[in-house]
Amino acid sequence: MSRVALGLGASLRATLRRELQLAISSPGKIVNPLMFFVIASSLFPLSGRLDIDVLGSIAPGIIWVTALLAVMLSMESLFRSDYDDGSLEQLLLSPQPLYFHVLIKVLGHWLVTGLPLVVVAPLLGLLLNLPAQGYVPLLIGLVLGTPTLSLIAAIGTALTVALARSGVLLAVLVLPLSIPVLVFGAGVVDTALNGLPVAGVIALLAALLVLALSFAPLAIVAALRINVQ
Amino acid sequence: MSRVALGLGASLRATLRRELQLAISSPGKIVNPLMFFVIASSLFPLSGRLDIDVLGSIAPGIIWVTALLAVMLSMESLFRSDYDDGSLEQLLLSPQPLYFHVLIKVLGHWLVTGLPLVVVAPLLGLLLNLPAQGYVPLLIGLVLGTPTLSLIAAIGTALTVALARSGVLLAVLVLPLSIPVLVFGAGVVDTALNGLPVAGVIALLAALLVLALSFAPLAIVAALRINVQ
Amino acid sequence: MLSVANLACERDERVLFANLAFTVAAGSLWQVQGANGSGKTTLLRILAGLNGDYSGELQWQGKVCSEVRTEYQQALFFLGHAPSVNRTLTPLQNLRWFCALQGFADDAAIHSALNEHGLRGYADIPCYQMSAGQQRRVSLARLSLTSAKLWILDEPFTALDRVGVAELEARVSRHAAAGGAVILTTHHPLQTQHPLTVLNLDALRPEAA
Amino acid sequence: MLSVANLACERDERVLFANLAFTVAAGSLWQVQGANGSGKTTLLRILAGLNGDYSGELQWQGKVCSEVRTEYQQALFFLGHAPSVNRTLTPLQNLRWFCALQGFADDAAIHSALNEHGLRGYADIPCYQMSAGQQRRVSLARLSLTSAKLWILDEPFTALDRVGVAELEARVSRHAAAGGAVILTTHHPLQTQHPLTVLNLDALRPEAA
Amino acid sequence: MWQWFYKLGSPRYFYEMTTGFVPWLARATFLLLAIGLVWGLGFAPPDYQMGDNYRIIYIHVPTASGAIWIYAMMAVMAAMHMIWNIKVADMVAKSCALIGASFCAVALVTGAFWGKPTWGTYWIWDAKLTATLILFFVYVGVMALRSAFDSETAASKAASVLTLVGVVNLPIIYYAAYWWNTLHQRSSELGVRDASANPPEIWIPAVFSGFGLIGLIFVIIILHTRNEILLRERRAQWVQELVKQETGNA
Ligand code: HEM
Ligand SMILES: Nc1ncnc2c1ncn2[C@@H]1O[C@H](COP(=O)(O)OP(=O)(O)OP(=O)(O)O)[C@@H](O)[C@H]1O
Ligand SMILES: Nc1ncnc2c1ncn2[C@@H]1O[C@H](COP(=O)(O)OP(=O)(O)OP(=O)(O)O)[C@@H](O)[C@H]1O
Ligand SMILES: [Mg+2]
Ligand SMILES: [Mg+2]
Repeated sequence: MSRVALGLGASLRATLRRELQLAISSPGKIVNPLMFFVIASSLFPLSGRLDIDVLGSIAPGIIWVTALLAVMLSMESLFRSDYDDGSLEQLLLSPQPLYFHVLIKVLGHWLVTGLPLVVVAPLLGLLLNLPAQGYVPLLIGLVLGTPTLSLIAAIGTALTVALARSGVLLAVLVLPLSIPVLVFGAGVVDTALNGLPVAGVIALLAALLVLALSFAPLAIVAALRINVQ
Repeated sequence: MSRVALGLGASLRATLRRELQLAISSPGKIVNPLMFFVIASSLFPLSGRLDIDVLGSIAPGIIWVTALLAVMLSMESLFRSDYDDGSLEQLLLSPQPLYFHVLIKVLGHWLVTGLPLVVVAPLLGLLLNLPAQGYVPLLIGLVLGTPTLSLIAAIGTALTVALARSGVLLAVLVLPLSIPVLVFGAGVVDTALNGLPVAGVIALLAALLVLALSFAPLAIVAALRINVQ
Repeated sequence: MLSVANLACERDERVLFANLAFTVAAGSLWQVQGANGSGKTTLLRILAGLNGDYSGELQWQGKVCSEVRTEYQQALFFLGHAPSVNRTLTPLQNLRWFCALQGFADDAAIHSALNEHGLRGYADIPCYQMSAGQQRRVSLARLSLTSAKLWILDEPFTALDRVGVAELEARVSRHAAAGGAVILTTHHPLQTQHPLTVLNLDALRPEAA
Repeated sequence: MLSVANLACERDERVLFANLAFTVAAGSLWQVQGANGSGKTTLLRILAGLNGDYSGELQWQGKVCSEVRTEYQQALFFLGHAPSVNRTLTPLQNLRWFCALQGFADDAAIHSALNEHGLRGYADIPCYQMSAGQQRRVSLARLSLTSAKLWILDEPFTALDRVGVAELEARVSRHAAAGGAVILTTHHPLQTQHPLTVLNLDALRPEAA
Repeated sequence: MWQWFYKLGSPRYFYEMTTGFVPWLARATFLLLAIGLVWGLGFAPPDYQMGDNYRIIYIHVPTASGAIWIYAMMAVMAAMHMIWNIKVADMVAKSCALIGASFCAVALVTGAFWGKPTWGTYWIWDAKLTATLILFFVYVGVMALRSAFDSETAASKAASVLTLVGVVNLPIIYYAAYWWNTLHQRSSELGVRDASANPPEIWIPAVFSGFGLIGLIFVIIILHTRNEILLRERRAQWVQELVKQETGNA
């Protein structure tokens, strides 16, 4: 037989590959969160008379809030189809270490939804008149913050996976938990715009990421087990 | 037999009753959009150090944008479970006039999700430091605007009902089309805050509502037929 | 009642059926047979007017179906793979809505339909608390409520236990005997008193011919 | 292999079964029978470790199941009502992931499993383009790939055509004959050479006793 | 006329008719564009106010107005598809979405690069700019919806419905953008002057590039539609024979 035994690494790669295959099977999976990010951000200037400088000063907030919403909305589908078709049962019943499989699944999802957000963020900076010295802190913040947001959103998704159509419920669970990331993330830019050193805030963001990487998978696995009763 | 023949009105009432039963079966259906509305609005003050007057001036925009998002997210479930379990086939195959049934379904959904938003909006006004003369225009705008938003969102929902988990796609379709409502809706408040007469803008919002009431059900029915292939 | 002329359907690369012509007369009981993927579901959805991807002509009582849509829909009861049962609502609420869509209200009839289908005492229990077979029974209770002449049922026996299967077999026979017409698919051998017309899609397929 | 002692489960107000005790030995083929709603699915999910809402004891090879979870999961193959087939992916992609979760990779085996299950030529077609029965076949192709000893299958015959049913019957018999064990539910009369142990939940139920 | 129109609705006829026609159209387009752009970008005198920057106009203006007209065309095609079920109409609509969105993007990008030297910023929330941005979003929505469906028929019908909904909405969106802007912001600072006030050396190349771009629109749409026809009709006998010929020749 041509059977090749796989170590943990290879088996995680298979999970990652599956996640990416699902993403490229419909280009919308990558493009839509981006478009949401751009469209939702431009709703704010449209909805009121804003002085261009005021707009610039609230730009970090707008970008971070819409990034949070985009991550959360796109995360909604993470476990849903697996739950509906029963694949989640197969995952939970497999003899593999779930912690890593779940982690890799979230990170795979972040690669196709979170990372592109980071890439187009500067464009939004242009649209929203973000001052020049805000771009680098914005990007650093997003790179460190969006994976944390993805992990938090994944907990919410896992908790609500058995519930029919839970977009709003998900938001209600996830948004409060994400507030620290939002505060520090937007805080990095604000601090930089005020000419203060940003290293401290960035360290806080990094700490949140480490925390999420270590504990979120545990919560996710527990939540999935509860739902697959 | 105790069979009672029903006219169109009674049969529409049955559809409305079903929609309301679905809503009260899980209180989350009513409470969650509200919570989202409140939480998402308060993300902005959290995400930056804003001057209190600046906050007051962007308050109408924030409230309207989050109302739009809340309506859209809660609308996601409108046809979804009916599609999944096949009830939508039964609706489409029934000899009833679909235009009215779809309209009543959307309005029933608005009663349990849109109307409560209008009720809590003043609370958000307080949180966001909305000037006193802005409250009445905000409410009038929301009463006229949220049903239009619901109808537009319902078109999006109907178009994407066959697609797995389409939160972000829905947003990409619905948000651009909702921009006029947003502009005029927030415009009512702005106009009032500037001390200008608001009747004209309100008339525009009402006109949009009439337009949506007449055409949206057609688009929704067409979209549902396409998806139930 | 329903007559089909020159019906053809292809999906992607494959012709599922072509030159299909038959007439479903009042009082007849049709079983569409075929291997997995032979196109039974597709055919039934075309007949019900849910799938427009075909060429050929469908006539209801001598008139083209799409032209007498409302009339045809009044005479038609269709049940697909999915049970059309809302899981949050109770059987009673589910069936009330079904009746309203057919233009009448009759709680007594709903209760007796549920009893007939072995769901006595379940009228007010949310459907998500029921087993697969019980949900299917809620779905089938519609057969006792509809006044449609033509029933189109896609694998209605799925998830039913033996008693349920026998009851449903008897029910479709009775409907046909009473002058109605039934078109159904199933993979298990039907046991009915009523004469059965079998339409075998495997035998019809061009490559098989 | 698997032994059950004093198992009881109630849902809401109703006792589904109580004092259930049996041992599934290597080489045996079990069919769980019962009317709709009698608790077959519930029992199977308890045995598979997916449902923790019970009292009683499950032992795998003499050790309590929950204590030797990984080992038990290595020896177990479970297939529920849902086919566990992702509709956007192709059968090949679906099965590759399944194999990876079992800890191996073997495309040749996947292809031959698909061929065995009547899906020759479908390896690279997205599953949403398949009929209900074809999707069920993708799901069942796992039986040829897993090396699990104990198979727990909840209504695996759903949607299969006659040939598919016969093949699956032969497959479970072979597995049992080769020293494996199979527990399954189905409402249709099983035709197997292998001796069949029937567990009838209706007869066990307190109110029926 | 109707006969011809009807025949054009058949993919095969459309394909065969355009086979002879498209190379000539392509050549004419190339010529027009070459004259317009080389003249406009290379030889027309610099503007006395904006210097050489204004040369972006030769791309910006035609793409911006093109994006609007292409939407109109797409809507007509969508209506034809919905009402008469003409498949070619849908294929043309699909091409329209693609190049309409591209034109929109080009107009946005050129406008932004033009904005930097003229206004000192890449973007302001001016009515015209905003409306163009939203038009871009609507295009993207149509394309996203189409690509989200697995089934070709459902995708094309759904995209048609959305396109038609957009037809109702676009004028409203434009109106809203202007209403919102004139109320809240200084009026447009676009340095638009009457074309006739410009010397002919400036506007003649503009006319060339304008017609060139119209030609380009049609060339792209036709080529794209021909591709689509081959793809969707790949099993039809005439396509297979065509393929056999082509591969035989090669
Ligand atoms: C991203 C920024 C920009 C966008 C989205 C944009 C968009 C548009 C649109 C939609 C048109 C209308 C075409 C028509 O009505 O048929 C247009 C025309 C025009 N634009 Fe822009 N534009 C932008 C920046 C600029 C800048 C910076 C200038 C020069 C200062 C400029 C100069 C013109 C001129 C001269 C016309 C043609 C005259 C007219 O139709 O009004 N545009 N642009
Ligand atoms: N989520 C639930 N909550 C409460 N009760 C439930 C739930 N799911 C099922 N039940 C009840 O448990 C009982 C057993 O259900 P189960 O699904 O195990 O039956 P089953 O034997 O598999 O039936 P079927 O042949 O219809 O598949 C049923 O009577 C049902 O009403
Ligand atoms: N969405 C789709 N797109 C393309 N092809 C499809 C689609 N759905 C089904 N098919 C193909 O159409 C054929 C017929 O499918 P259909 O569901 O009608 O089969 P069936 O006879 O009902 O089979 P089963 O017994 O498995 O239910 C199958 O070969 C399948 O591959
Ligand atoms: Mg079928
Ligand atoms: Mg069961």
